[in-house]
Amino acid sequence: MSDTRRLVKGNEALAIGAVHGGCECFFGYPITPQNEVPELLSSLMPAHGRVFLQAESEVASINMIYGAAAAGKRAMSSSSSPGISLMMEGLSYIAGAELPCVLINVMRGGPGLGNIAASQSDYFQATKGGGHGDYRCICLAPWNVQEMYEHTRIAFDLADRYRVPVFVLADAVLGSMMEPADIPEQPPPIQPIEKPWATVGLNGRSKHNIVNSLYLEPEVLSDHNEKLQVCYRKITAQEQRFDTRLTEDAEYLLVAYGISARVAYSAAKLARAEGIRVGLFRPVTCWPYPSEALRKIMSRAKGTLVFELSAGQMLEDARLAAPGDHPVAFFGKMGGVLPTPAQVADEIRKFVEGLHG
Amino acid sequence: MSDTRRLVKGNEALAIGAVHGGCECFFGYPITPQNEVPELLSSLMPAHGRVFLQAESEVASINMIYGAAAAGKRAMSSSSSPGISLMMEGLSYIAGAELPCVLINVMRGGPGLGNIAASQSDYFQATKGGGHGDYRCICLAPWNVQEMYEHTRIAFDLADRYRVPVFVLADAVLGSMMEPADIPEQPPPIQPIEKPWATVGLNGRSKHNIVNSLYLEPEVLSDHNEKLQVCYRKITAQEQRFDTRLTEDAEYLLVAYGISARVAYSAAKLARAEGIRVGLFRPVTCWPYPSEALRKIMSRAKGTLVFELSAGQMLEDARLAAPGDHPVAFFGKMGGVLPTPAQVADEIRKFVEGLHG
Amino acid sequence: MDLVQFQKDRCKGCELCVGFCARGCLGMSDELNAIGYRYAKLVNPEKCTGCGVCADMCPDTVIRVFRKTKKVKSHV
Amino acid sequence: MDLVQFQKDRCKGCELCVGFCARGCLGMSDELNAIGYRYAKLVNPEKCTGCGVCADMCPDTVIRVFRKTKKVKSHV
Amino acid sequence: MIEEIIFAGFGGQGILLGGGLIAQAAMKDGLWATWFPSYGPEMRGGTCNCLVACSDDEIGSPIFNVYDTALIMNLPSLEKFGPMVHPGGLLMVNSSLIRVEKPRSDVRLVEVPVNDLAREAGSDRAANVVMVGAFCAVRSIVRPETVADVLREKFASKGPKVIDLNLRALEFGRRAVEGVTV
Amino acid sequence: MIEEIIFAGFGGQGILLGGGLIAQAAMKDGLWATWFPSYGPEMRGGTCNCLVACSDDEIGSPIFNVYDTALIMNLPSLEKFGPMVHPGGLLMVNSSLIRVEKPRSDVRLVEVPVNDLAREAGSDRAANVVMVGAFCAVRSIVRPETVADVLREKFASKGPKVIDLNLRALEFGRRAVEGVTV
Amino acid sequence: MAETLTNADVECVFERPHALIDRPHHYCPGCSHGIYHRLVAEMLDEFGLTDHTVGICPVGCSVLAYDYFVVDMIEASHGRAPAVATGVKRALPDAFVFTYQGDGDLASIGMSETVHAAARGENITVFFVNNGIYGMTGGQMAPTTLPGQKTTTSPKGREVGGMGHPIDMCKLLQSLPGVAFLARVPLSAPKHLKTARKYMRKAVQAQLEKKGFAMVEVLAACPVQWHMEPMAALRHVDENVAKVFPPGVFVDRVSAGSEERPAAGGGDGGVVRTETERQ
Amino acid sequence: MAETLTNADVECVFERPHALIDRPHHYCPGCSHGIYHRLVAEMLDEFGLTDHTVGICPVGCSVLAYDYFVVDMIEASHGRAPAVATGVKRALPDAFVFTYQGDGDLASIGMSETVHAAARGENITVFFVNNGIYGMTGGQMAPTTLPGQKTTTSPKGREVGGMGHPIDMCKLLQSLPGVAFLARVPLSAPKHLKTARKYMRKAVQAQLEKKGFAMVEVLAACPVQWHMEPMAALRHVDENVAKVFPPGVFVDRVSAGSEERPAAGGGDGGVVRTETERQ
Ligand SMILES: Cc1ncc(C[n+]2csc(CCOP(=O)(O)OP(=O)(O)O)c2C)c(N)n1
Ligand SMILES: Cc1ncc(C[n+]2csc(CCOP(=O)(O)OP(=O)(O)O)c2C)c(N)n1
Ligand code: SF4
Ligand code: SF4
Ligand code: SF4
Ligand code: SF4
Ligand code: SF4
Ligand code: SF4
Ligand SMILES: [Mg+2]
Ligand SMILES: [Mg+2]
Repeated sequence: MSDTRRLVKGNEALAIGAVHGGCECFFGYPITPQNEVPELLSSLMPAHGRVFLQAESEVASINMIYGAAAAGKRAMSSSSSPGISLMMEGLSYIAGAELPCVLINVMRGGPGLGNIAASQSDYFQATKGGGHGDYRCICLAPWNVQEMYEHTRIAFDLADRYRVPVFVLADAVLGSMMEPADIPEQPPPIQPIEKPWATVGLNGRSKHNIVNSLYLEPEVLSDHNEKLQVCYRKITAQEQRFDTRLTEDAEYLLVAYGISARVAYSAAKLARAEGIRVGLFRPVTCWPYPSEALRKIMSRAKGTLVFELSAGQMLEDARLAAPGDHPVAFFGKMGGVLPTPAQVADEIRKFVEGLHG
Repeated sequence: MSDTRRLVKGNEALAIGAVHGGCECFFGYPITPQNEVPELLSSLMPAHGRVFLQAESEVASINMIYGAAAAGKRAMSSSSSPGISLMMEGLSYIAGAELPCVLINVMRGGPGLGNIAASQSDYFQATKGGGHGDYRCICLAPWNVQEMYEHTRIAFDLADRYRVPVFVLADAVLGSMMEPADIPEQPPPIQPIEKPWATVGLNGRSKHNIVNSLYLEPEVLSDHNEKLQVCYRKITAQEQRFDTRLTEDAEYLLVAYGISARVAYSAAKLARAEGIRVGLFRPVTCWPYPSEALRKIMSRAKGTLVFELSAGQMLEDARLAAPGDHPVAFFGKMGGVLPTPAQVADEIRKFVEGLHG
Repeated sequence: MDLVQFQKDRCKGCELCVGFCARGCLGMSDELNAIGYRYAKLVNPEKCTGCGVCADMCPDTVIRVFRKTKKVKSHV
Repeated sequence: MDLVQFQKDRCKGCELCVGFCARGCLGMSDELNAIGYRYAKLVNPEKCTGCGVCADMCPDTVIRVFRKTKKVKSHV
Repeated sequence: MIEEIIFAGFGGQGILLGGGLIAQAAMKDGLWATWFPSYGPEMRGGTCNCLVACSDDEIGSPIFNVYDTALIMNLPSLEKFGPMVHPGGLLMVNSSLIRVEKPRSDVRLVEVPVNDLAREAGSDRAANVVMVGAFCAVRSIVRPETVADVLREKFASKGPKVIDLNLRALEFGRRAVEGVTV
Repeated sequence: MIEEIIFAGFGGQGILLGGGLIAQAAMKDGLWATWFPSYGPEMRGGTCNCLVACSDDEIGSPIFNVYDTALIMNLPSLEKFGPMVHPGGLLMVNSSLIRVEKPRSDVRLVEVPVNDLAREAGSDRAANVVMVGAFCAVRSIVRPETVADVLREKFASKGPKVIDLNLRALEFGRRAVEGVTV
Repeated sequence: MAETLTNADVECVFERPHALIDRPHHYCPGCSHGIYHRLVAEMLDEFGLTDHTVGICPVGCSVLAYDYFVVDMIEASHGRAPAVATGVKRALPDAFVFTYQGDGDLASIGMSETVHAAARGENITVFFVNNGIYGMTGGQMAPTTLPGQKTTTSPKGREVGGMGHPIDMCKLLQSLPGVAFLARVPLSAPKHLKTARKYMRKAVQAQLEKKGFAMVEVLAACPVQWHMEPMAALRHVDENVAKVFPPGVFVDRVSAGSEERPAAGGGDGGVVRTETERQ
Repeated sequence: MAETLTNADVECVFERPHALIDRPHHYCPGCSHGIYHRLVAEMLDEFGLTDHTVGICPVGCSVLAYDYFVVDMIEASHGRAPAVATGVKRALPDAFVFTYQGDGDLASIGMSETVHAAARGENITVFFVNNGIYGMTGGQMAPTTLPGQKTTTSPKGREVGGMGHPIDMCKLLQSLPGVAFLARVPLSAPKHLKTARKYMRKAVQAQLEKKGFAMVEVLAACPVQWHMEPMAALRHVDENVAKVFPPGVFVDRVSAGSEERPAAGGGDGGVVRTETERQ
């Protein structure tokens, strides 16, 4: 194991990931369970000569990001469920104006004020568009502290490469837990991406740049949308990420992401100890959803159980990926309850029995 | 035809529907293409001794609704895509607190500022939850001015019955067009629903009422969520609405809602004139999606073409409803472009040829 | 009965009552109460004027204050 | 050349220039221009002082104003 | 039967109202009807048109880009919408403002000096009603009497003078195309 | 091998830090480790605990509600978490504050007067470290020397006095359970 | 020498107001929220309002305030209490509607709702708790944090150049004609509590008289996030906070005399006879 | 008697500033937006700012302003221009950053962003167009609509009891220490344009000197939604609007003398010599 391992909180790893990813501007508003992110960044960012500003609200945060991203900077905000909901208009503008940015959602229990425990009930919002219009955000779902760091770091590259907003979709457990993570002192160098479209002042350029999402003529807006869709199709082709465990000989499949996938992984081991050959498929990108890979693995299995901390959201993407009549069942927990591996193993058993009963 | 028919704009019919539905409080902020709604209500509501208030923003509007609904009143707001996005946090709170209310979205082109032409690209937002957490809103999708009136009127009953927010999902064309609609001078009487939970002051009651969505303990929030899900399952069982045309002998199916369904209906007739036996399935509720009915009709057909003014949103629900390997294709237009029936008929032809080619 | 009464197990030991009693009637316990705090108590009852200041400054409404009725006072 | 020049087809006929010219130099056409408006024009050029007020009040920056150079003035 | 009409001109010519008259009359005559407005991005001025469909059957899309009839009030509209009339369709133009340079041979062209007739009837602003009158006479989709009824209702509050002016304009329009065969 | 531990008491007892020591040492010893904190709704006071897992394999859920080991610092925590120790598991209680009334027969009970020992070592506040020292000695999951290293690093900035105090506390904990067999 | 007294020999001069539910608060030791809660409850008692009041509590440390008042209560989303209150008041013009809001809530995220409710002259009463910090979320900088004050998001102290000066809400709202009553008072000593009650009566009266928007801002202590002992925290309020936020009445359009306790019989119970009344 | 003059005999005393792109505006006849656009462009020319300026335009009638200025432009969502400007200015501290906002935008939905940018002393320049109405959406009531004024959502006239008094943004922001310059002027007559230029220079200078937030509010006419002829609309501004919104300087922390035209050479072109300069 590497020398650079540190025992670190998920939220802190994430904040360091932002710095290492070249985040130049952070704007955010406090909300539990992600407060370590702005708290740490309020020291780190100025120390690196970068911008940290506590905004007056999430609405302001997302619009400050809009401005900083328009100005060509790597910009980010971090929040949790209710705060993210307030950003939906701004996010749609960012997507519409083809601006890159990174948004962290350390999900908590909902709806409404809910509570501050771990949940995954903002999947729809992040992947299908909680704002208006046909837009998409790349959505990375870390499952450990290492990925809290990594995903945040690479999110900036992805955002710049495709000029889209990138979500890191974490949760209260991942944010608050500590575990060893391999975080270098010196981050890998960043390949800067040219941004000739940025509104930075003419500086001798002859044509002014305009950052905008208004296209009054339907045909023109249609073309603009088509351009966005082309980009989304490219991302779909190139960026589907997933992880599998114990799937080589799996007769049954568990599909889970983020913190759920950890519980599912433990559960799969328990089930295997009982002789049930179950494997874990973990979407690493929630959008683009790794449908092709999942379908392939599903087609070798007898059935799939989707496990989420929600009423069944990622479930729909799994169902859409499923071939023909492949059975896809669901086990979910809401409200911040994280079931034990044993409970999930129970559900696997029941599912398998149901399939054969 | 009835005597009470009037040539009326969709938005105006909708405003009258609100009054006839017993709307007691309207809070809204101007936005095109729905301005006739607040404009008309600014006269009608006071004339009926009811509350009309232009709020300072959509964020304020939705929270004023939250207050008025908590106070037991039939409350409503109306907006269009960007404005609706701003309401996502508040909407999640309303859903979480089990408050009834009515929200109108006269959809326009997005993402971002987009334009003010007709679009259907807020389907995901309305049906899957643009806000955080596992909540659902009943979502009615009118396709003519008559339904602009009817849906808005009955939305209040549905909201009160289930204590959920109800969306009326219209679009710029339905809002701005005129056509004859049967709107009585005197609305049918309203069956008031008891609201013993409302925060109206104790008035002698011994226990205070609390309107809230905070449940600190995960198990308690989980129970609360389960209660919501029970309600959503009940709605799913009882409130799926749809409409069919030319489906009895249909070999192929067009699925479309709202304004698209009208174009689709014309297109179906054109296709039939060419000998293609196509029928129209129109979801009237987008949530709950009329999956069972659609699946039944699909299972008698050779293939389905979904047509929407989006990049393919309702498409997912149609796919989820589709039996086994039933082919589901898609034709969409974005940016406020409404294709002609002939264009849609073309797509039907291509689709049919593709199926058999 | 004490003229200044405490709901001992609700006291959070903030010591505001102690600090604001101009007559030094109050002090803190050495033991912890049920919720884990050292609690306030009347240590010099005889000095108490029943002014109510301690109760007024108590954030947790732990204190009730009584005064002798006129009758009793004149009688004493 | 006119000392007050109009981009005729950009004029929206708001008449602000006419209203603000204290010397009554300007008036409106009877015909419509390319964008459908009656347009402003110089009707009393001899009264014009080149003060620039008309141009300043024109919301559409339709007007350019010139003045004779000193040389020309003295020469005249 | 379905008749898909565009009524087009510039803002201020009463385009939306004119189209509304036809739709309203169609409704009164027991037809299905739709009306859809469209304007440019300008708040004032600029182009303006509305689409009206009348049918004896439920109407699908209220929006169409090829027309059975085009009622054209100014030149830019002729240029934009003239070519979009169905072969065999009807093109009615405001000959007070427009000279049709190259008439299409495959559509029925009817020229009506609607501004002149409106002025004659009492006000330039009634040009839209003249056009409606002419349209009713050329194509028997809605009955002129029904349009007259609609005008009477619409302007009831404005008093008999306004009503008379409009009825006169309607009649002038009708008469202007007398003998024109459909 | 996986060891799932709860460290529980009330706010102010250094619970989170104590659990962190174990996790940190586990990491240094080449194990996988997770640490997860949990507190009541109160800002101050109230209960406080953390879950620590150490394993020679990748760790699944960092949250569990049955424990291999429970390190219990106060009575409410004993009542709440005592029953949740696996049969055959380890229950270590702070006997300075707690008397175990009805010991479970199916778990290993180890009583350590951590507050007394901490005071002896120099400060009441080092009770958490005493508990960690005792735990290391009873269960050889993490090595006490590694914990000592961690303490040295952690308090490096606080100077040798603080370090010594903590090392003493660690040692007192270890010694308190000398001879106790696992 | 302790006498033996019985219930009959004494009268109660201070006890919990009826409108304050008899249950422990979740607030930290020495937190001013507890005091302000009690004062609010006293007003509800004094004016006999408990039967037709709707209270709105915010997100913030007082998020659970709905558990503490006997009246009907609504939990509002962060910052939006004035909008929610507007909805309630328009729906129920005869109800007494109050909000209870923190400084992050009212002055940061809720700025727009606050200013607009004030500008509209919305007939609501706002009890504003300015403790200069985000208590609930762990001590981040608030719009009201003092210059130089260290918080978890201003680790080197608030630097007004980049983070702005503290926002004085009373001064800000003062110019709006919709405001009927506006005042600020520290909750740091018994004499100030007396003043607070006066102001609060005015703020209640403003609504009862339909005069418009009323707000009482209290300078409150958050000992925990300030990392101070409760007594020291109150001293800090007096010595430092009140310098930056000068107490006083900023707007008063309410009838004279209404700062007095309402005539007996107005109250529906609760023995709350403090210094003010007894002297 | 018309003389025959050639180019050589004349000098241009008024023409389009270089910073204003030579294309027709979409504004209605007589709309004040056109005038304010030109004045903004003049400032960019005068101060030689076109090469390093980022402008932010709002949703409102001036939504297409990005098509009219030669500088880099960002279209902001409704009301959020000050937040967007904050993002830009923090990212590019050396750029000149301005917003151009309507009254609905700045004073209604954008209230929070406006107040907070001002409170933070954000180094941005705000050009505020107060025409007392929502122009773009068809004439609804704005926060600045005059008492009694009829709009499409106040069909019987604004009734201040229920709809509130007009909001005076200059008065509201006046108390904030982050504000460096704040002034209001009607755009209703040549002499006022002169004053407007003075104020605007100060507002530019404030940013260049890093003094903080600067705003110039102009009282503008919206002839179309007011249903008035342009001339009558400007008269209405003078006679009625300016009564409710008194013009003047509200805050001035900018160096003296900066209301003058910057020294020659500052400007990068554009002949804009109006009365002010020529007298
Ligand atoms: C939309 C949203 N953003 C952020 C939060 C997180 N949050 C909860 S309370 C709070 C601020 C609390 O500060 P204040 O209003 O001053 O109240 P206090 O706790 O100090 O009494 C914040 C930021 C939230 N719940 N919702
Ligand atoms: C979130 C959102 N709400 C509402 C609108 C609709 N809208 C566009 S501009 C505008 C107000 C315009 O008024 P103002 O800011 O005064 O500018 P003006 O048009 O008068 O110049 C409104 C309400 C919108 N685009 N976005
Ligand atoms: S009532 Fe007054 S004198 Fe008595 S203990 Fe309390 S503060 Fe002291
Ligand atoms: S003020 Fe109240 S809580 Fe604080 S020590 Fe005194 S009695 Fe206890
Ligand atoms: S320059 Fe002056 S005098 Fe000449 S036309 Fe213009 S306003 Fe009149
Ligand atoms: S001010 Fe300008 S737009 Fe208006 S009439 Fe004069 S030249 Fe034309
Ligand atoms: S954190 Fe501060 S405001 Fe919150 S309860 Fe504790 S002391 Fe009170
Ligand atoms: S509507 Fe008013 S503000 Fe908008 S362009 Fe027209 S006149 Fe100007
Ligand atoms: Mg606070
Ligand atoms: Mg305006």
